[in-house]
Amino acid sequence: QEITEFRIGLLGGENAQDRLANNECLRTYVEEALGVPTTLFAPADYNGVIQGLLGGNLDMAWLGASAYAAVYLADPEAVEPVLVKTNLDGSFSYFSIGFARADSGITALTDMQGRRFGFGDPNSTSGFLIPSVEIPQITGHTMENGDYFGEVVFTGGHEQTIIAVNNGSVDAGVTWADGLGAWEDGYNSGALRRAVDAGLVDMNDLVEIWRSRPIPEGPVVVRSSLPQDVRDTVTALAENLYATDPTCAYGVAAGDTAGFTPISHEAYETIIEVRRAQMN
Amino acid sequence: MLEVRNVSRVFGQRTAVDNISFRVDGAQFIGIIGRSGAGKSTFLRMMNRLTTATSGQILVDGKDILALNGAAARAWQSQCAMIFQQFNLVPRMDVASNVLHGKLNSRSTLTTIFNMWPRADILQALDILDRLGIAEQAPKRAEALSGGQQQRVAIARALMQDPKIILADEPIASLDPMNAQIVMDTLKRINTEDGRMVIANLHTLDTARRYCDRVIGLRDGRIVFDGVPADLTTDAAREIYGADESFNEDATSTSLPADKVAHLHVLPMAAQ
Amino acid sequence: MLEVRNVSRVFGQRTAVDNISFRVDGAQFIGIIGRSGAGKSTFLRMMNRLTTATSGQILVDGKDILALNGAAARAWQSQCAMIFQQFNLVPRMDVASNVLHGKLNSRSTLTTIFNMWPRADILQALDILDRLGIAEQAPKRAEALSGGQQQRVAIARALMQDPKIILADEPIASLDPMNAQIVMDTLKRINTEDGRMVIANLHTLDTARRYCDRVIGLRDGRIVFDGVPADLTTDAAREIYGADESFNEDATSTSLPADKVAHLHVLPMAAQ
Amino acid sequence: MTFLATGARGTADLRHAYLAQVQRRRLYSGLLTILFVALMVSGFQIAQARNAGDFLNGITHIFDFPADIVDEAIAKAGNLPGHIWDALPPLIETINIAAVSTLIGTLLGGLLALASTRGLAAWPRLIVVFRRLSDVLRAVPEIVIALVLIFVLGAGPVPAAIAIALHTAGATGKLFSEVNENADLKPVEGLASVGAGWVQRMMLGVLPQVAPNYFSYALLRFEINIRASAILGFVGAGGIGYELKNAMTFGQGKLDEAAGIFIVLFATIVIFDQLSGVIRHRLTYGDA
Amino acid sequence: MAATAAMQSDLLARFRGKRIRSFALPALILVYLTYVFFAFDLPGLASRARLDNAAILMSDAVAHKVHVTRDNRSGEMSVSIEGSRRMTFAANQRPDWVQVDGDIVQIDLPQGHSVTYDGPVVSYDYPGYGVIRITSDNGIHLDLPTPEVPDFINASSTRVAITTPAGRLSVTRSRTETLRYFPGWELFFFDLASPYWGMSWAQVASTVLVGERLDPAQSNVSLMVSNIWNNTIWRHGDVVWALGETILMAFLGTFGAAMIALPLAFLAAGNFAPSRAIRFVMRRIFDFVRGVDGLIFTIILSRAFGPGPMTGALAILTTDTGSFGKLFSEALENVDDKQIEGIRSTGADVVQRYRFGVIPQVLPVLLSQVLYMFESNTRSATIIGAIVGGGIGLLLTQAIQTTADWEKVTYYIILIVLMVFAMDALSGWLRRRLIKGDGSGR
Ligand SMILES: Nc1ncnc2c1ncn2[C@@H]1O[C@H](COP(=O)(O)OP(=O)(O)OP(=O)(O)O)[C@@H](O)[C@H]1O
Ligand SMILES: Nc1ncnc2c1ncn2[C@@H]1O[C@H](COP(=O)(O)OP(=O)(O)OP(=O)(O)O)[C@@H](O)[C@H]1O
Ligand SMILES: [Mg+2]
Ligand SMILES: [Mg+2]
Repeated sequence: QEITEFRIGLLGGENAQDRLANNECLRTYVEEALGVPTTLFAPADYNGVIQGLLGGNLDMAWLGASAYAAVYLADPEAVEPVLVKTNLDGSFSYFSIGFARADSGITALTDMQGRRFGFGDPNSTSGFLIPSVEIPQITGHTMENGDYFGEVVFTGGHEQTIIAVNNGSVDAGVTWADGLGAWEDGYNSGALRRAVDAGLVDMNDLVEIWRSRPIPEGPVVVRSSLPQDVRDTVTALAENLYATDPTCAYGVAAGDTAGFTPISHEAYETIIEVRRAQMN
Repeated sequence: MLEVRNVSRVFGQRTAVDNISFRVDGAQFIGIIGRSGAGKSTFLRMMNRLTTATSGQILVDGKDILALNGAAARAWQSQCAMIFQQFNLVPRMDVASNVLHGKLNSRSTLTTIFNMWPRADILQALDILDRLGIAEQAPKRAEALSGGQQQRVAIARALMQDPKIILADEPIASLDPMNAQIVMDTLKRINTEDGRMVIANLHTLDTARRYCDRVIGLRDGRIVFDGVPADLTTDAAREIYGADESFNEDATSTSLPADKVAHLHVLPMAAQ
Repeated sequence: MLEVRNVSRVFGQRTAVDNISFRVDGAQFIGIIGRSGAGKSTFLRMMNRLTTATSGQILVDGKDILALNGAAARAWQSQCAMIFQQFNLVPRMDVASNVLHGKLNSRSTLTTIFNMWPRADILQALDILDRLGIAEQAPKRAEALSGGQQQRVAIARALMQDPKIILADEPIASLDPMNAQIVMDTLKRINTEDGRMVIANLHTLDTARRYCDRVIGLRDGRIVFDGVPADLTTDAAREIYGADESFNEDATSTSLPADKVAHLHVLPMAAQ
Repeated sequence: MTFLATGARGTADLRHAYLAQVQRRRLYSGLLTILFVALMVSGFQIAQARNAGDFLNGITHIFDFPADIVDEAIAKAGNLPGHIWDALPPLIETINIAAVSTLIGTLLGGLLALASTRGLAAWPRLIVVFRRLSDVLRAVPEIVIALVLIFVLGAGPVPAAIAIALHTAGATGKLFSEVNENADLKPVEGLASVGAGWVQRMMLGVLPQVAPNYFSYALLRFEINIRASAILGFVGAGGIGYELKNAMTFGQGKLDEAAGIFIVLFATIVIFDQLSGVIRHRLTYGDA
Repeated sequence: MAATAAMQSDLLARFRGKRIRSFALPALILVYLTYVFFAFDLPGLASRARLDNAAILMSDAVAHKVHVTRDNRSGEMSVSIEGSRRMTFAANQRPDWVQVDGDIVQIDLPQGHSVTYDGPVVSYDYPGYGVIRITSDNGIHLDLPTPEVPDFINASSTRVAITTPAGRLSVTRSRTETLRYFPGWELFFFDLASPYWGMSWAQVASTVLVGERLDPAQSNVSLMVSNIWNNTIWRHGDVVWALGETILMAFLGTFGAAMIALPLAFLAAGNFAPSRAIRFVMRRIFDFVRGVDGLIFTIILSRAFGPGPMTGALAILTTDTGSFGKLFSEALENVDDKQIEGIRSTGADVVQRYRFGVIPQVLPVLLSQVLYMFESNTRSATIIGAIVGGGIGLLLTQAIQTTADWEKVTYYIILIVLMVFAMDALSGWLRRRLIKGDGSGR
């Protein structure tokens, strides 16, 4: 069995151009290793990558945990998780952070009764899936409009959530952060940090009101129907990337990383169950 | 009362009206005749300020109306009603509204565009229409009327303005002989009964002879004749129309007998 | 040569052509006359197979052309050219291309749809146009031509088909008298010079008298007259047109003298 | 044939000219065809090469996703009425976005058109400026304005309404000025002769003439704008497009919801399409 | 006077009616707008609207900022444009308004402002206000010349931010950062890695024309072109490709749809359809395809074809097949039967009849519809690209949504508007050329 091309899907979070630029080195390595033309695709949202994997039109992608669950639930045979990104401290988890404007007087979820709450993308783990399960456990109510929160909206993405909270379009929202470093910097990495660096928000104006339990980093997946040797080659390549080319690894992992380590489907079973519970 | 002093109008290379001057005292019925392109329309449009003059003065009761601007110019327009060959009514509006337009200048913009006409105005419009014999057309759309009726609506609009002077630019050129006569009779009645000056561009000599107190002949923008209709001999007409010997006054007559129309219509037959 | 046997055509309730039969030998010029709705067009269209007959036979050289189907029917159409009142050209295409359409049946579909006409065909089309006196129009669009020229293009297309029979459905009804004469003369010339049979629906008696060898009169789908033009008396005409005493042949004439047009145009004058 | 001999010589030039013309035309149309085919083929190949999925492979899976939706909608058919009911408030928002933007857009468009029609413009010198302005408003895709405004005003219907209104203003500005150009100026001159001001001339002399056409175009625009506002919902501008996107992107598990929303949206589009079609038909052919 | 009383009262009643009607429409509109005013929560929006965001957007669109950052833990210094790793000045490239002298960093800002990093002490010299001193040893300590904290300072125990017209300074335990603004788009032609960086245009021109080879492998011109094309910041090559992809989607979608719709339209046209049932079915199919928007097709098709321009093209193709089917069948219903009959009477077969009797009549109408649609589809392709992941639309929406790069947003918007203008002009030109000229009736 031969392949004629290799297609890598890139998830959102940065603008398309930067994503392509940051992963260009990976593309070159894969092309060299496999000897077939390799292309990067940067769909607009999580769903673009999910559909690409489900339709067999992407061969490899780095997914969020919830997005992996979506693919798995739709077609368990479609992809297989192979690697996960590890943080500098060796962990491979991050957090969903709930936050509000400091001058709003909101300091905890309990202050949010009757107010507007913002999720990010429906396929985001930290921007929707985990908070949608954990927050009701705290508030004791569902996330339906008017049940506890006055209104619950999807802003479309992490960046939009931060802007919406900062603007006051929503009273509080959730986004992701590694939870390392200091709040005033927007933590070491994550959507808040990027917003701070861009000069969009001043962390003095925001307060953290909630933090989830650790969320496993999403897996790097490869298409199951690829020939075994191809899968092995690209997996090994990604796994060793940090050792061979740290700069490239930084770009691919969108920040400082200790590299990628092997992982298997079992690590995501909880998330899959959580997602299954969200289906109506 | 009206004095025209050295008025000219130049369009690009062409001098449409060339330094004309005349004076009118009292409410006369003035006819202006001349070939197509002689400058008749241009002159009337300058009087009404639809076209700006290049130079000269038109004094009305001692005031130069060509020097007026903005609201003052519009106020002058309301005192000097204009009647057009093509009637220039608003075809989709009813007759009464068209007549009421004569009061546009003296009523505020806001009230007029919301149809807030004073009761007195509406009744006055109806009375004027009645005077011109078309009161029963008041609620109809203007476009539903015959040409002669439309021209009478235009006259009604002019009367609504209560003008000192009525300018009429070939008011009967689009009408059949019967309607032409009704319209000219109406204008004459207004002239004599109300004592309003009428200046009418006319296409045909016999109409001018029949209705006018005084006839001005234009040729290439200049006055080449100015006198009473009785002076309008065939020679004078030749001078005005610049025609050669073959000039035949009948060709411009409006009272065409049937056999003359025939000639005109048979002609195109020969063309392939 | 041509034999029409009991041909009928029924449209719903109405029998447009009612059991007609006649026989033509040799290349005659046949005129068919009759009132509007008499069934003239329907008959010609049946001959050309544009309309299917309800019953009957049309034998041409012994073969029933009404029984033909598919390619055979189309082959018959190409032998029996049709000329229409409204010319039925393709107005956006050039004249020569329109003439070439006469060869559509004998050339392959593929080459024709890409406009790949053989050189010989193009030259022949130009020759035919030349013969009809409009060769210099060849590169122009058909719509740019006058009506008379367009009808000659239609005749050229018919000649391109090299037909045995030319059917002409009121070929001059849309033309002015001068062009009408040119077109009829052309048809007559083709009839006599080339020896092709011409069957023409005609609107006016004088045209039928002048050009036809034989005239067939239809009324309500039936043949009520069949004879030489000389037999076409006023009484016979009354029979064909079903007119009462006031019938005046002139009213259908195409060669209007000037004084008649005049009546028509003077009439509206009286209306107000 | 008997007549072929005639007149062949005198027309030799004509023949050559015509044959040359035929040659030239064949050449041009051949070149044009080749160019077009080449563009299509190479365009397709480029698109194919830059696309993740392959055309031939994809065409066989074209109904996979619709089938998933239908399966899930059927499996949970009981939820459908609920989903449809839930979709009504956002639907009303979408229609409101379309209506407001059509209203404001056509009003602006009307003003732009008046300002850019010769013979009517209050400032004839600025005609070119206003024409260009309509062109620019027309050229900027709604999504651009909507996204920028969402950044400033926050997500919601207002950015969408403003974006669509601006685009509508540009589009109708052009259409309306074409209508204006065909308007009869005689009534306007008639009104000018009685001393009417510019507003009076426009409202009483021009508007009655152009109103039916304006209305017809505005309806067509409304039809288009319903779609546009649904689409802008996809990028966060509220309304039913936003709900549909959320359900669709969540995918399996909420596809029944997507189906319900889709049914509502589709029915709305078709109903307004037909309605405006009927009214426009009546305007153009009805009372003339 | 003489007009009868009946006429008078009738006319007066009419004018009353007209008056009510002329108020009714504006009143209705006003009522509706009031309803929408509250339905869209405009009062709330007014309070939420962040005009300072608009200000950031506007200034960022035409300006860029240079970050002078010190990592307070490692003591590492970096000077970079927009804080980006890819735009970090090498030590020898640093601008002269930043002076690093061991541990002391002196940063000059416009209007006489200046910032000094001196170990844990950071001082901001604000002429007319005084020197603000911030110590970040353990916790942040702020030392002001005035007792009150002025509103250009946003201070807490963990973070201090000073925002002045001259620049911005923020200090946390981990990081000290000064931002200085400059007009213009940074590194638009040459990025920091390019040998042409820092040259004036005159220098670039002279290098290209007479200079020695900067890169022995290629001429200076081709180096310049490739440096611009491969600019790692603006990525002009990618942007040109993206524009091309957008136009390609519109082109393939529009013309593909036209070619598919033409034969189908015959089935839906009353005068050509083989049967009423087929016509009805075709019409409903067209209505359905038209009603489902291109965007929804985009989502459906992205399962089958994955991300990329072909998926977008197919989505456009699908919707437009519906639109064209409807438009074309209407055009076909208006054809003049005389021409077809004329062709038919010569014995032409069905194909020839359509080719010469129908196509020349409808072609100009169809062509002008197709070209018009082509122009409007370049706009749609921008939006569809944003969803399907291709073309300039994706770049634009992502740049807006990640809110980092307003200068790029501006750049893309300008390109999109120019592209639509160009397509508008092209389609107009083609319409005039193909429809008015050319006597062949092709
Ligand atoms: N707006 C204009 N621009 C340029 N030339 C004009 C304009 N209006 C009139 N003219 C020219 O001025 C000359 C006088 O025109 P005018 O309409 O006054 O003649 P007239 O005597 O009313 O003729 P007619 O009997 O045809 O109405 C003509 O040569 C005409 O072409
Ligand atoms: N396609 C059709 N369907 C129904 N009725 C038809 C059709 N074609 C013709 N008829 C009817 O058949 C009758 C004969 O029509 P035909 O056109 O043959 O008359 P005609 O003699 O050519 O008249 P004209 O001088 O008006 O052309 C008329 O009553 C007409 O209404
Ligand atoms: Mg005149
Ligand atoms: Mg007939």
